[in-house]
Amino acid sequence: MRTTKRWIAAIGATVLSVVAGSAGAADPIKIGEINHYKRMAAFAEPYKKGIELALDEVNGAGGVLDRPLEFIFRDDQGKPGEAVKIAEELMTREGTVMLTGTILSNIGLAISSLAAEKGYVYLASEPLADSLVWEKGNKYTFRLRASTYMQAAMLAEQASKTDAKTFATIAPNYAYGKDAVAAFKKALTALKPDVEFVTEQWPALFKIDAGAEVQAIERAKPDAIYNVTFGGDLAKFVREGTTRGLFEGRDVYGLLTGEPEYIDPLKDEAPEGWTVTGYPWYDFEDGSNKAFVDAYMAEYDERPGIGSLVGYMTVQSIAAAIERAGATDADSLIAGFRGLDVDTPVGKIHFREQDHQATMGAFVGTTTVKDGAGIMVDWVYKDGADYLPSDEEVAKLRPAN
Amino acid sequence: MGLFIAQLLTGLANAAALFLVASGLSLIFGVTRIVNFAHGSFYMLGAFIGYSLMQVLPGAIGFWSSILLAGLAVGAIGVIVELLVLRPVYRAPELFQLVATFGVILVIQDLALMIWGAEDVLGPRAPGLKGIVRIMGEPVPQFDLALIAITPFVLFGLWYLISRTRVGILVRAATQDREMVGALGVNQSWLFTGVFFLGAALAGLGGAIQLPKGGADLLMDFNILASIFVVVVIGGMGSLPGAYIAAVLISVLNVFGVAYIPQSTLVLMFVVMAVVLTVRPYGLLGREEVAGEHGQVGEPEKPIKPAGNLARGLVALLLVLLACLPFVAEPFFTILATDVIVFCLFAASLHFLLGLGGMVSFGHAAYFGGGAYVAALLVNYASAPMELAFLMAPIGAGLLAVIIGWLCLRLSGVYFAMLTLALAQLVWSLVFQWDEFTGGDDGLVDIWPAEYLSDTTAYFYFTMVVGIGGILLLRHMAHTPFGYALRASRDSARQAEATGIHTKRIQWVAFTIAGVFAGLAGALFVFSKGSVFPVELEIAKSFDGLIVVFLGGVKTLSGGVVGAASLTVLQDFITRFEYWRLALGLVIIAVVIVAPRGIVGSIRAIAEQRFSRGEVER
Amino acid sequence: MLEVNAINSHYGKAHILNDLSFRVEAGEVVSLLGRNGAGKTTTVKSIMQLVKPTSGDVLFENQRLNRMSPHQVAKLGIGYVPEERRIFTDLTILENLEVGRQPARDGMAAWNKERLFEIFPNLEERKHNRGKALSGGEQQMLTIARTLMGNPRLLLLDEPSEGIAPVIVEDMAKTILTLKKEGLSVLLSEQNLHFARIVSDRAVIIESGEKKFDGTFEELESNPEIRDAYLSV
Amino acid sequence: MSAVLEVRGLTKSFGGVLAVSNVSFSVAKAEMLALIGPNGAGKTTCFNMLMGQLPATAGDVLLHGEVITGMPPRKVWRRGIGRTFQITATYASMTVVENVQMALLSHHKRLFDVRRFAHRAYYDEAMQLLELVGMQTQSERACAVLAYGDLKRLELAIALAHDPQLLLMDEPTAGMAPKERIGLMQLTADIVEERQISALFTEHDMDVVFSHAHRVMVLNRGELIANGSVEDVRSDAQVQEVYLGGGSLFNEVAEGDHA
Repeated sequence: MRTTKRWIAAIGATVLSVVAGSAGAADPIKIGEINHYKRMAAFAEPYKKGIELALDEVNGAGGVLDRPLEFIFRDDQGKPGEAVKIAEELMTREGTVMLTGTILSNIGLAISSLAAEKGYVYLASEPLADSLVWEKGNKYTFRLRASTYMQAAMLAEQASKTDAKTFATIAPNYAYGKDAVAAFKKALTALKPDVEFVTEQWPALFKIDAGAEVQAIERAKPDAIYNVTFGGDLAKFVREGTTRGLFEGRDVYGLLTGEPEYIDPLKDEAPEGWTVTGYPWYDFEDGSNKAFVDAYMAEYDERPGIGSLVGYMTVQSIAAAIERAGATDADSLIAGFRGLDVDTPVGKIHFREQDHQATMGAFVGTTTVKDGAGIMVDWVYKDGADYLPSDEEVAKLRPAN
Repeated sequence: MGLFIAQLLTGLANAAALFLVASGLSLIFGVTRIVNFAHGSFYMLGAFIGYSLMQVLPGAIGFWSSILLAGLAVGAIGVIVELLVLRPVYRAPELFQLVATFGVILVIQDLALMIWGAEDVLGPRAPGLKGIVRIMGEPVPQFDLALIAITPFVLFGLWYLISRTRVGILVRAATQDREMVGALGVNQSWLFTGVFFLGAALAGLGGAIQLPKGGADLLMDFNILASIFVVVVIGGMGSLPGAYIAAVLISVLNVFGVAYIPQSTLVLMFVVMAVVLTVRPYGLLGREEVAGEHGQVGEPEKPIKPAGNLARGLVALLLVLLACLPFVAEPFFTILATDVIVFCLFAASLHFLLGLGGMVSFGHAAYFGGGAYVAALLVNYASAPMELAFLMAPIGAGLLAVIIGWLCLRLSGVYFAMLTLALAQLVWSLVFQWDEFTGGDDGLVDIWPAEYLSDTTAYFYFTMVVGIGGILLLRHMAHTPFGYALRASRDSARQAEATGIHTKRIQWVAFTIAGVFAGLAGALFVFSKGSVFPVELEIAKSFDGLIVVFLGGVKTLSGGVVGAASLTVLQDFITRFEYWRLALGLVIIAVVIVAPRGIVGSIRAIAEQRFSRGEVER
Repeated sequence: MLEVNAINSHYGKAHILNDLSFRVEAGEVVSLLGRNGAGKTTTVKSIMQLVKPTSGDVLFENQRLNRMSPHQVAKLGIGYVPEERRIFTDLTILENLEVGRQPARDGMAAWNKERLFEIFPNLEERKHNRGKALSGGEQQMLTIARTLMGNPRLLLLDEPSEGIAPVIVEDMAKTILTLKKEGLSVLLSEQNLHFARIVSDRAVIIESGEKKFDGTFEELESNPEIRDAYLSV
Repeated sequence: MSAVLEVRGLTKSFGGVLAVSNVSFSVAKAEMLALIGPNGAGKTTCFNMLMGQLPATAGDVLLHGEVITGMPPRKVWRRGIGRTFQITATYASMTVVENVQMALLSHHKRLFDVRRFAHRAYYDEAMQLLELVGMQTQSERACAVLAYGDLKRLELAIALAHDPQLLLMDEPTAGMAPKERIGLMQLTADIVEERQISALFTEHDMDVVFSHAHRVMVLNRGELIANGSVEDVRSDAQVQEVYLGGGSLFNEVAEGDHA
């Protein structure tokens, strides 16, 4: 049988080819960073640049624990199974002390589960799934970014202030979309019990049939619309909706719609008057936000995305946690993260002990078009700490460790 | 009433791009018999090129000529692909070319990323057609009406070309017997190239013409793939009017689906396809496939014999060496080896179906993922112990295969393949969207093995025993009466039926066995990763399986395993580079061209030439 | 007109033709005889370049055909009528003929549908029917007519009488004789000795890919050893 | 002599066109019956209906008095009919002997066996059958590389594997050299005689038909136009007109040839 023979030979060849790749100079502290650099390049690239910017600053200031901080970037092809394999490789072969990364929630969840099983510390930087720190939360996993629930609750708060009674929702038909709608409904109903959801639209992710969706929403004649679509789906929805007059005289709430990654491609067709979460990088006048944007633009000569900010804050959080832990073993790192306060461009954030969620907030504002591009005006930064459920609720949601 | 008409018009407008792209795929398949996986990439290129052209060409004239030029440009790219990649492998076994087209997908993905960058682009709106028309009070975009008007002209033009012109007659003749067309003095290579040009151009046109309704992004190649396959199959492979009817049917039903059962998106299309194929197995306007009528069945497999003592000894020795791996290599290699074995078992189960059974399943991931999900669901909901969940996974996958096999086996050839794809997609979309039960895209996590297997090395040995045991069992089966009956049913169903062999039952059982072993691989997978997600049921996963089986050599016993091991190891290595998709795509294309019989098949051919003896594979 | 010079052909690993040489002169009808598996079809396909000879030359009007593709061979004026008929069953008779159409050649009256229908009146009656509706004999006629549309100077007929009713075989013989009168050269691969003798001037007998006899039928008659060894009745 | 096979009013229409029209005949024990007629007359369609490969539009087929119409081919086979095909059908990826072993495995109902190796099963029996048709020296060759005539002989061996009562042979000698034709038909005749089984065959070579058939039937445009002894059929005016032809071109040569 030739099968097995070849197979061994192939393995052997890789062994040889990769054995020659260890040993370093100043003994850096290595962090494993896993992301979908190809599959979601538009989001992962600004994120990576944010990380590199922060790394330069951290290492320029002498590193952490007097050692340089180093990130090892790996592409998981957007496959959770692959991400798990890479995570193992990073931890066992590359000598990384912890893991971070991912945009897609499902991969974040896969790594989180691995982290708990193997005792690796994982900082989920960008994935939004609520379950990451609640239903599926575990001792080893922390999350930086404001979750779906938090951002939806911010929009629900805005929506409750109007006299709109009937709502339509449109969200991609998968876990994130459903979470986002459920969170919005829950938060809004709590604030304003007499609202009615007259239709829920669930286009398939990245396969939206925008004309039909717009017709279906129009048919329900809602006072307001809650949008969770993003990317190409958002573009098509906005264009069809605008053409067919769907948004005329209606309040629209858009989750993540104001983030540069999503709104920039729309150019002058960006929706106007929507209440959205996003990142108004163009509008900071001073302070730490402005400093970050300036530094980023000086370094890369392009605008930062929300991913850039998250990447930057990821490094800040990790550096702070290691410094606070004083060591790089898992237990010390967990102690370092729990209750950690970090100074970031958006202000001080706090890694909660009860659910390992950071209190990074979000910018909420109104969209408009200026100079051929969609921007947010009248925005405010809402602190994430104000939009998290009570401790008792969290305790109920989160399994005991 | 007004709304009803408006919805109908929306459906008709949506059908336009779908029809253009699908008709190109249908045309290419009809003449060249190539299942062009890269067709979605042509569509994507059409959108990007159209977008770039519209940036420089002003006004209405510029807009429309950009669409036409995008079509021509993509047609030219199609010609390049045909000349460089496909022409060298036309003589390879049937369906082998799809591996090459898969390589093309990867290459185009990275090239598009290099040229147009990562950010989505929004297509410009059609000059002069930005507004709406009120039809019975309902707003209908002008551009929708333009699309509705244009499509029938394209359809008529294509129909005229195919049924009334000499070129069309030649194309249809070549669809049936291209060698004969060549022997009658027609340069069939150029006919193929021409058809590829036309097919790719239609895809490019489809990509460009939808720009005013959307834009261009790097995911649109895979996103349209399932839909156009569905359209082509529902319409009947090779039938242009069929593709039009199917595109309209799918699009219109989708519009009403959105309006009345909003949760149905994704699933609806596959349900329609399953229903149509159950009633009309060859699509609405397709005609029955007659096996071997295209004069390119490829040379038959070599007779097989069980391994001799020497070979068995070698295998045993290698297994011992493999068992030493945890002692000599870094822990990561144990993990990689576990992955390799799991994928090899998956590939071996597909090869059992595809190689021995001659049944090309485009949806084999359904059983791999199905098995993984059965185990994960049991652990998640019933807190089943790992042993029980592990046992139930192959059984569950087998049951799924029993059902899908029963539905699909009424068809054969490419229609069989397409129906397996559709039903696998149906399973995928159910898992993806029924998140209350399956966790949807967020998957099921924390599915870890029992305490005594939680160590990486322990799990590696477990995988070795179960995985390699499974592979050897499948291999053993090839040499038993059942394996022979399966090959007999593949080689000549006529003779088999006339000598008392219930071929469909044999194939059904084989389909189930393949499902069981894929499910077993899925079970090994889920406990090694601790989680399972719908991606394990996706088209891409099924394609991975097909690629390795063809790459390894479909007409050799060990092809599946060798292909799987090579690709897994290669991928692990190559994905460390930035433009790994480009590199991997080029490697795949190179292997396809250099080794058209697959890795094992080509090595064997070389060995045979050197030693020039032995009709028997050991 | 046609010169086959010491060609060797392989089919897969099997060595089918072994240093085979023979000629067909202008205006001549030559029968290639031999039992099944002797290499007749491979010879025809090797001339047509559907099978590539591994060595040796095939010359047509002093042009080397080796390395040409089949469509180039056809363009030079060799018409191929395959053994399994291989008509396009989904196309009508008229469309089948259209596939075969090639420009006229110098010095020969070009074939067109009207002329062909004179020779094959059955086909005209059913010209709008699809190929699959035809009987075996009609299909065979259509294959020949389709090839004639290419205005060949040399016709390669591979076992035209195979599986055809005797009454149709008679028609076929008449047709070939008519074509001969038109100035066509014909190479006929046959098993039906009766048929071959009526239509052809000369016989080439092959066995295991080697030539065993080349001469007139009278010579063959006077050489009973050869006849009995390779063809015997 | 009781009929082995009885066919009553067998009819097949394809979309309204009658391919086989009200055909009735019977096959006696140990009889060699030829079915001749022009291509497209319905011979193969007839065979396909007898064996169950095609459903009949009307009519019945009885084997030993039992109605077998509507049964799938594999069941017809189990009841004792073996067939060979006009276009040969063998298992190209197997060796010659394995082709016969396959039929034997089916006969002994061991198809779903996954315990033992197949290449040893019923080997001797298979070799005996190959010897019977003169193929024993080629037993280990891959079927794909066989010459056409050898494939025909192999098909015969396969068809004999389950000791059939009736052999259906669709153009058994097509593609064979004259000498081989005679040999194969003589072999068939011997088997028919020795095993006391029946054979129904179609054939275009009139030499073969006239020298081996006990009885001849002529099918034309789906209808049976003659059924009788070789001499009767040969001299039948209608048969001459639609099938055998006037022989104006051939006869003199053919006669001379036989002389």
